[in-house]
Amino acid sequence: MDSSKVISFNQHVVLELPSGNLKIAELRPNNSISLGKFGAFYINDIIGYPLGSRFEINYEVKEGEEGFAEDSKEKKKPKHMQKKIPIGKAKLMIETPAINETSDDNEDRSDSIGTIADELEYENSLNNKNLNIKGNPSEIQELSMAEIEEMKKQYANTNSQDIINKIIQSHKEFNLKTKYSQLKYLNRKKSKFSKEFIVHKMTGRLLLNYLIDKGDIQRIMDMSEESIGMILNYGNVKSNGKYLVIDETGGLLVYFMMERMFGHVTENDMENKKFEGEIIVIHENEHVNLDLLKFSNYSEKFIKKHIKSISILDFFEPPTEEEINNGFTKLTREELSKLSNGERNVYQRRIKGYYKQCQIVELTKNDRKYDGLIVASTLQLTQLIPRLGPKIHGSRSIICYSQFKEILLELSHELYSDLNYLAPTLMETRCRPYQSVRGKLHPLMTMRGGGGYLMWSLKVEPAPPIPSIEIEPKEDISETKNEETEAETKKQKI
Amino acid sequence: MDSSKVISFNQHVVLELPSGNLKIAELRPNNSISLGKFGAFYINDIIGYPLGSRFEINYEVKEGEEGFAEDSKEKKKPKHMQKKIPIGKAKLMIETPAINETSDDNEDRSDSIGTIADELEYENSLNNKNLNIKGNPSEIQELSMAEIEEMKKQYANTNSQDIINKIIQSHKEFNLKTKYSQLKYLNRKKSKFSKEFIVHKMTGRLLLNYLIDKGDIQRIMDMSEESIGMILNYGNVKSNGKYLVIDETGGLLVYFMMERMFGHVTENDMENKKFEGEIIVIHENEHVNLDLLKFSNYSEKFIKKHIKSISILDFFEPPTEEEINNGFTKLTREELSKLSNGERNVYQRRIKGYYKQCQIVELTKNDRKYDGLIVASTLQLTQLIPRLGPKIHGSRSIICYSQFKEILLELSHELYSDLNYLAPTLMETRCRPYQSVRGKLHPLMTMRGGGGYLMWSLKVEPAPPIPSIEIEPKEDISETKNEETEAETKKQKI
Amino acid sequence: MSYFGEFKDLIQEGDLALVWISRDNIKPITVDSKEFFNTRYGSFPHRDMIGKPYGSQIAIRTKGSNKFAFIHVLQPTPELWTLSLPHRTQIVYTPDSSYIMERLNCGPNSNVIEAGTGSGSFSHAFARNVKHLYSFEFHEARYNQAKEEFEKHGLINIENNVTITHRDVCESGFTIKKGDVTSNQFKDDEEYVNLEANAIFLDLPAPWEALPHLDTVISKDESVGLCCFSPCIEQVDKTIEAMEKNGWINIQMVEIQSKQYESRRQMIRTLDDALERLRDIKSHKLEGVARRKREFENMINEEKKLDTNANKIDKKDISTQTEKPTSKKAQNNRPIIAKTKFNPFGKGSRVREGDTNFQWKQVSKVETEIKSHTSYLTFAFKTITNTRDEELFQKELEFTTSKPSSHKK
Amino acid sequence: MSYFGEFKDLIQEGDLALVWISRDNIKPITVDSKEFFNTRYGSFPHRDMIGKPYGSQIAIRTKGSNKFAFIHVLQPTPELWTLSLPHRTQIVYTPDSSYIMERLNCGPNSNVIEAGTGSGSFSHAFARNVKHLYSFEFHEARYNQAKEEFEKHGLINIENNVTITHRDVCESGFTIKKGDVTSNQFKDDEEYVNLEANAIFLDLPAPWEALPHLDTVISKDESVGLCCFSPCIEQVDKTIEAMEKNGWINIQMVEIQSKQYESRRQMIRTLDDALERLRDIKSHKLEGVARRKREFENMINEEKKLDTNANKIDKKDISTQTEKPTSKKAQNNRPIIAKTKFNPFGKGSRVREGDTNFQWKQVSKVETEIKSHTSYLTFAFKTITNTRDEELFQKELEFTTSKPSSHKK
Repeated sequence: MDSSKVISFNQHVVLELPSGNLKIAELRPNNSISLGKFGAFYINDIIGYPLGSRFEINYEVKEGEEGFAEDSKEKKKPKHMQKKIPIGKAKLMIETPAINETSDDNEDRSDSIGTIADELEYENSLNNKNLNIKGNPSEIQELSMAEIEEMKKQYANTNSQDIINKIIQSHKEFNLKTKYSQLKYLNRKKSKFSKEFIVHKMTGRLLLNYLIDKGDIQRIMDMSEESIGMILNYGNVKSNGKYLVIDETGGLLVYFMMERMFGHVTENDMENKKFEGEIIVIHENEHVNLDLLKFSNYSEKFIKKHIKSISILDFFEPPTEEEINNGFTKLTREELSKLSNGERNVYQRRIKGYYKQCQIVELTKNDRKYDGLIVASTLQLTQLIPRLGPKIHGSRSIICYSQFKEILLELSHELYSDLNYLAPTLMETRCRPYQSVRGKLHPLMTMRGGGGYLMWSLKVEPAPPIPSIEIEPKEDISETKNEETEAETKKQKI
Repeated sequence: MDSSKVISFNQHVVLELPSGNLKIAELRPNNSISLGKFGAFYINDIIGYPLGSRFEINYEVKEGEEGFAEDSKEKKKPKHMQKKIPIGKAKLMIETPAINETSDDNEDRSDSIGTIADELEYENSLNNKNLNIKGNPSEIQELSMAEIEEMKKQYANTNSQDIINKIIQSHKEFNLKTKYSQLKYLNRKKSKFSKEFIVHKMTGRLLLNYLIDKGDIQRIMDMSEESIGMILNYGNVKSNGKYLVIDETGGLLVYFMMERMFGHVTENDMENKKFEGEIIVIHENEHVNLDLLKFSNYSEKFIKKHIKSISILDFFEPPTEEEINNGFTKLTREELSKLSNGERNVYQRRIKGYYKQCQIVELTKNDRKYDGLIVASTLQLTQLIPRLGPKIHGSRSIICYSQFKEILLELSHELYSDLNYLAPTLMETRCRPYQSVRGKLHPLMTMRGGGGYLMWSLKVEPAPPIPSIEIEPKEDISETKNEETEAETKKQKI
Repeated sequence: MSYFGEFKDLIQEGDLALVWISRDNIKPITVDSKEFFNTRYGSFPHRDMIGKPYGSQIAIRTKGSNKFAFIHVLQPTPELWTLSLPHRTQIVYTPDSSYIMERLNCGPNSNVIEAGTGSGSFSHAFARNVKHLYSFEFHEARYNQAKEEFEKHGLINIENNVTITHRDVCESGFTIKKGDVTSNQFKDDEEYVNLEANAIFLDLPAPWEALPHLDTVISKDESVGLCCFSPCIEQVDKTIEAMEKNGWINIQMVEIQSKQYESRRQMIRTLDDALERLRDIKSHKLEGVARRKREFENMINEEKKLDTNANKIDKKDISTQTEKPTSKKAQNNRPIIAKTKFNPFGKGSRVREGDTNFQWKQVSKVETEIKSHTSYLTFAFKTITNTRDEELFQKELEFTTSKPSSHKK
Repeated sequence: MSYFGEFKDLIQEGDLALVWISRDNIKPITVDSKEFFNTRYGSFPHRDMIGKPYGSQIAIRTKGSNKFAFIHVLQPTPELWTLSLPHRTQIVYTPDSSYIMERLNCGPNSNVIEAGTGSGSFSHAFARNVKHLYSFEFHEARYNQAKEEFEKHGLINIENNVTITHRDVCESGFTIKKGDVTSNQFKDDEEYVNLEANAIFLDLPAPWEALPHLDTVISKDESVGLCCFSPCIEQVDKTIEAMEKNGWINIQMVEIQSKQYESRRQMIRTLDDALERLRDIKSHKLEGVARRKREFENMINEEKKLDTNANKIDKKDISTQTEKPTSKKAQNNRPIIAKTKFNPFGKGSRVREGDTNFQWKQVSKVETEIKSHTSYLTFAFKTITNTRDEELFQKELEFTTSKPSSHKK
């Protein structure tokens, strides 16, 4: 099976729940996955279908065949108190394109257009004119919350359409809504009772959305997908590059880079394909934090081969080869064999340290220049970037991400007065999603505000100082950046 | 005639030319106005029609009745070299809603939708597939530029539709264009040869657009109409307010305020209506610059009554009443009669100065507080606003405009740490115009980038210091801004 | 004057005031010396407010503790009123309403039609600035609610420049007649209201149904502005179609996109400090490593002493002579590394933004959730009259030319 | 490797390079030691570039003067190439193209269809990152131009991951057969190309006409992504209709709005300085006024000496005793006021932004003209296969469970 295309064992996938929430799961054979209130299913049922397929959990199983899954939310409770989720059979659904899911709930005022909703057969009104506006929703909804909760408890054995029908019957004013309002209402209810889920391929985009869902947006520096897309393109990220990277997003940025550079890599690929690219991650703490790579489908071996990490201290003040060799003695096979297990562990750690040190020397060699500098860091960039710049080859991209424009503004002023950097450019990009329903097209009423800013520049090599004759470059040759024109260049045309 | 509704004598109006450019004119009786290459017309012809009417200049006049107007662009040339513009008869056009004018020229790729253009009877193609893309436009357009220039010279006696027809006949590939392209092409050509113009009522909006057209955007601090709208509303500008204003736009902001406060004021109104509002303009130079008010239709008398100006020096360090009285001696009628003309002029200047000084004393009296502070200034706001604040009454608005967000960010930090200001809020508003043509709806491809930023806050009176007991406000009462919570308040929830 | 119209200095009994608890929590009160304003931090007696200037901060001791709570008492404005409305209400927010008012040139000469009234937020802004506002609401409950509110706020009864009418304008147009459900007080001989509207704002699901009714109520002899407020693009399309059909010109649709920014600070963390911190950690670690290494090598050496092959290792011992091994089983005896001292960024502790022990850079952050779309605004203009009164023109011409100069200058 | 594919260190003979003159002026050259790159400031010999590292700044003495002119020689990237294109060309700019590539998850596993090729700007970005790009262009002249360019850039012949075909895809679909006008080199036994596309980008006026042709060329056993690029909203509507009809799901339309900012400085002008400046002006003026006043009063006094009524004025004279009137006709003898000295903001002279004699605050300014709209992007996805190979599944299950653990941990 091609794990880049079909749902495969031991793969990380992203599950999209009826609520729209995302969940990351590893598909271990013969195991089950619980989706909490939406039910649970056996992993084996979904293997082999294309990634991106939609399934419904079906509880019409024969007696004696039911299983129960543990709900991760219940784990903190004592064992006997934990609610077990019954496991149903996951059945592939053939998609019938229904109403789009990217709608929001905030525009009753547009209710009387109604060009959709042919599938609805409930009575409806042309507009919401007679809807009770003052009333508490619970007054209109005749089913009490308790009753609905009761239904929910039983839902494992109930068809979700039944519940929805029941709710509609008990909604006093349902028939007063417009068709579109009805459809919306149904979709909302459906998302609460449906047992459908989608199995998505793990991608950077979904990992990002998963983190946003979880409220981890600060952890990833408020980065948006569109900003990352710009980083990858302006950073000229491609499969054969060697990039210097600072990634304070816990590996999100590195993961996006890996997707772009290597795509989906199977075990087979690793043996048969040639992968050249390298990402050298510089970090300001003792240890690099690329935690999010644990969700990736890259093997540890592959990651180790292509992602190398080095602390800023080691990067700027690397040990000499001599120091390293002085600090470590390789034992002979004979010596090794005499060590106790404990001693051998100690030695293993030390030899690992030694190789790490050698790698540092290799990565920081004076003549080693990188194919791009990609920085998402909260360190002061005006000091950081000019110190990293000399490690970047001429004509290669420097791209810095920051949550705040002011940080990059300062940086662009700094780089503008430095002849080693060409045309620092401050950029912002925002993706504005639409409610993409025919007849009801409009931008979503609300969206996430952040997404960050970018500074892009090119590393260049200034011309050598010019022999002792009078220098007076014309002002209108832009970008010449000579001392004489300093005042002029400060007014930056970007 | 109601000069707020119909085109009236001695009124300033804004003329919209076929090119879309704007021109401000004063309608003096029996005079003519030249629109340069678009022709010239007699003012009397347009008087009495509703403001907003469209006219066409008609040159089919009887022999001997032609006149000629001077072209303002030609004024620098010696008299005998000046090209005179023949004056035609301006005739009201009854509007037939044609293709909208707010389109741009940059989307051939959408050419094959074509749901409009029923009025076009030229042959056309479904898409622009066979259009020569490499070719120079002049190769396709068979008429040479010289020929077109020649036609233009003669145009005064030619019907503009004739010219356009001629151009179409000579456009080799016109029939290969889609209907929509054809229509666009015609509109473009029409705007060059048409002799139509619209007479608009003078409004702040048009004055602003006129200045933008002229490239005077820096003079008005890059302000946009939508930012000004926010200033007026958040500034709570209404007819009975007394506002403290700094206006570095040369009077544009004050003019907008006057429109909002007073509307259109006729001589009649001044006698019969009560106008209370006042705008006190503080300026940093010796003399106030409200030059743009010269285009307004407010009389000098009215302006003098409602707009008062005072320099920052006089505002912050006003003379005492004693100083003023000491500095000036009123002459008796008898003494006056003995003065020579020259002496009387000197005395008149001095008495004017004296009243000005008295006004300063009046405007800066300690107990005089204003109903709002509206500032569009490039002075450092962090120093300026806290010094002006004490002159503003509690619960009244402070609204500052700046071309740059960073300036207002600094200010909002400053005000946030000052208990006299509530909830400083940093805002941006942008109007995004659409090509508003049915079947071809989309935002304009390009628009002006600027428009500025706003900081809004309310002047408040902090509670008096609390008696000597322990003060420890809860962190979650936001906006309390006590010293104890300073660190907390610095993280501003805006 | 209404509570919105007049600039009041002092808080007085009977005033409508707004209490500012926080940005998201603004509440209207009617000042009553016997009343209290209750919050979860305690009760603020109205009598503490009375007589103080508007804008005053009021402090009380919080319930059951010696802490203090604060509110501000503000005079209502249309913008503050809009902020005080619950978010689920259909509100025309200030960036839209202020642009519409500006573009329709609203001022003391404006007679405005607004349909529908909705939450009434925009009505307040219109009422502040225009000659007369005619507001129409087709939903009966909303009509009653808005009418009551306008009366309470003094817009109908005191300022007297607002009329609200219960009406489906799409069906029945805009003419207000005797007998209609309206706030208008007809005089005895008055049969209908002469609107003479010159600015129209339609916030309706199907404005194209209302458009044909406008001609009879708009001002005849001037240019009249119209703005339709529609969330969906398909509505815009239908609106433009109807505008063209009904003779409206200069049609342009725009969107207003506004943002608010938070004023924030980001800690300035220099590379030099970060490096120094790592050096500090390293030196502490090296101590430990050196110790472990000595232990390990001593252990090896001990075993090697039994061996003949000792030379090779000796040279490594130079750097590790000073300390004695503390234990033979080094791997079980990892020395405790002393806490590092250099901590320029306050790692490990929760540093509050702006903490003066650190350096900060002022930054702005767009609000977490932005209103990315409110509605599309479609503007159009119309002039019904297209003739001039030649007699009046001649009179005017004679009058003007007979005067030595105009009233201007 | 192509000139875009390889990271080159040194500028070499025959290279395709980009010469950066200014942000708006970037020109491609083929390095040829006998050639010169001509600008209005002078000619830069290619031989000055050869052997230098990419990114080098090259200086020449300008024509007829002792001044210098500079250019930078850069290695082409798709983004720089896009910047170098004339603006009138139909270009998919990087904010759009980078988002589309990201959202369609473009990488070494991607087989991409692009229709039409247009200026080829997006093709270069695709070619950099994907397994294979199949580009279709219906306009013959553009096809030839693009093909030539792709060959020159090494995308077709060296990298060999781009195929361009002259085709109206709306009419004839996407299958590339022997005999078609295409850059594809068919092998002897090859009749048609198996596209197996899993990412599709349609920049066509009527994408709905092309949609039905996709099923036969897209990858069957995986989820395939599609993006349609349309300037008008009505096209989006028709596109969504066609997508739904053709079984595409998860339809979402988005807009990309991007901005560039200029880094600028605004002078810090304090109120205190402004006040001091006015005080300075005032004191100069007062000198003049005092002088004029003395003159005037002396004049009056002279006349008053002839009068009896002198008392009233005497007391005013205290402050004006020191100087003598210089002339009787004061009004004709206005003293010349000395130029003021305190000029903290450089008024009257042209101060260059950033002039170190003044203080400045860093500010950002959005570009004067922004690209407020490029096109709407409508995304959709489709999976054709909806079964699994049960046999393969069983084999996989056995294989996986027989292994002690997977390749991952």
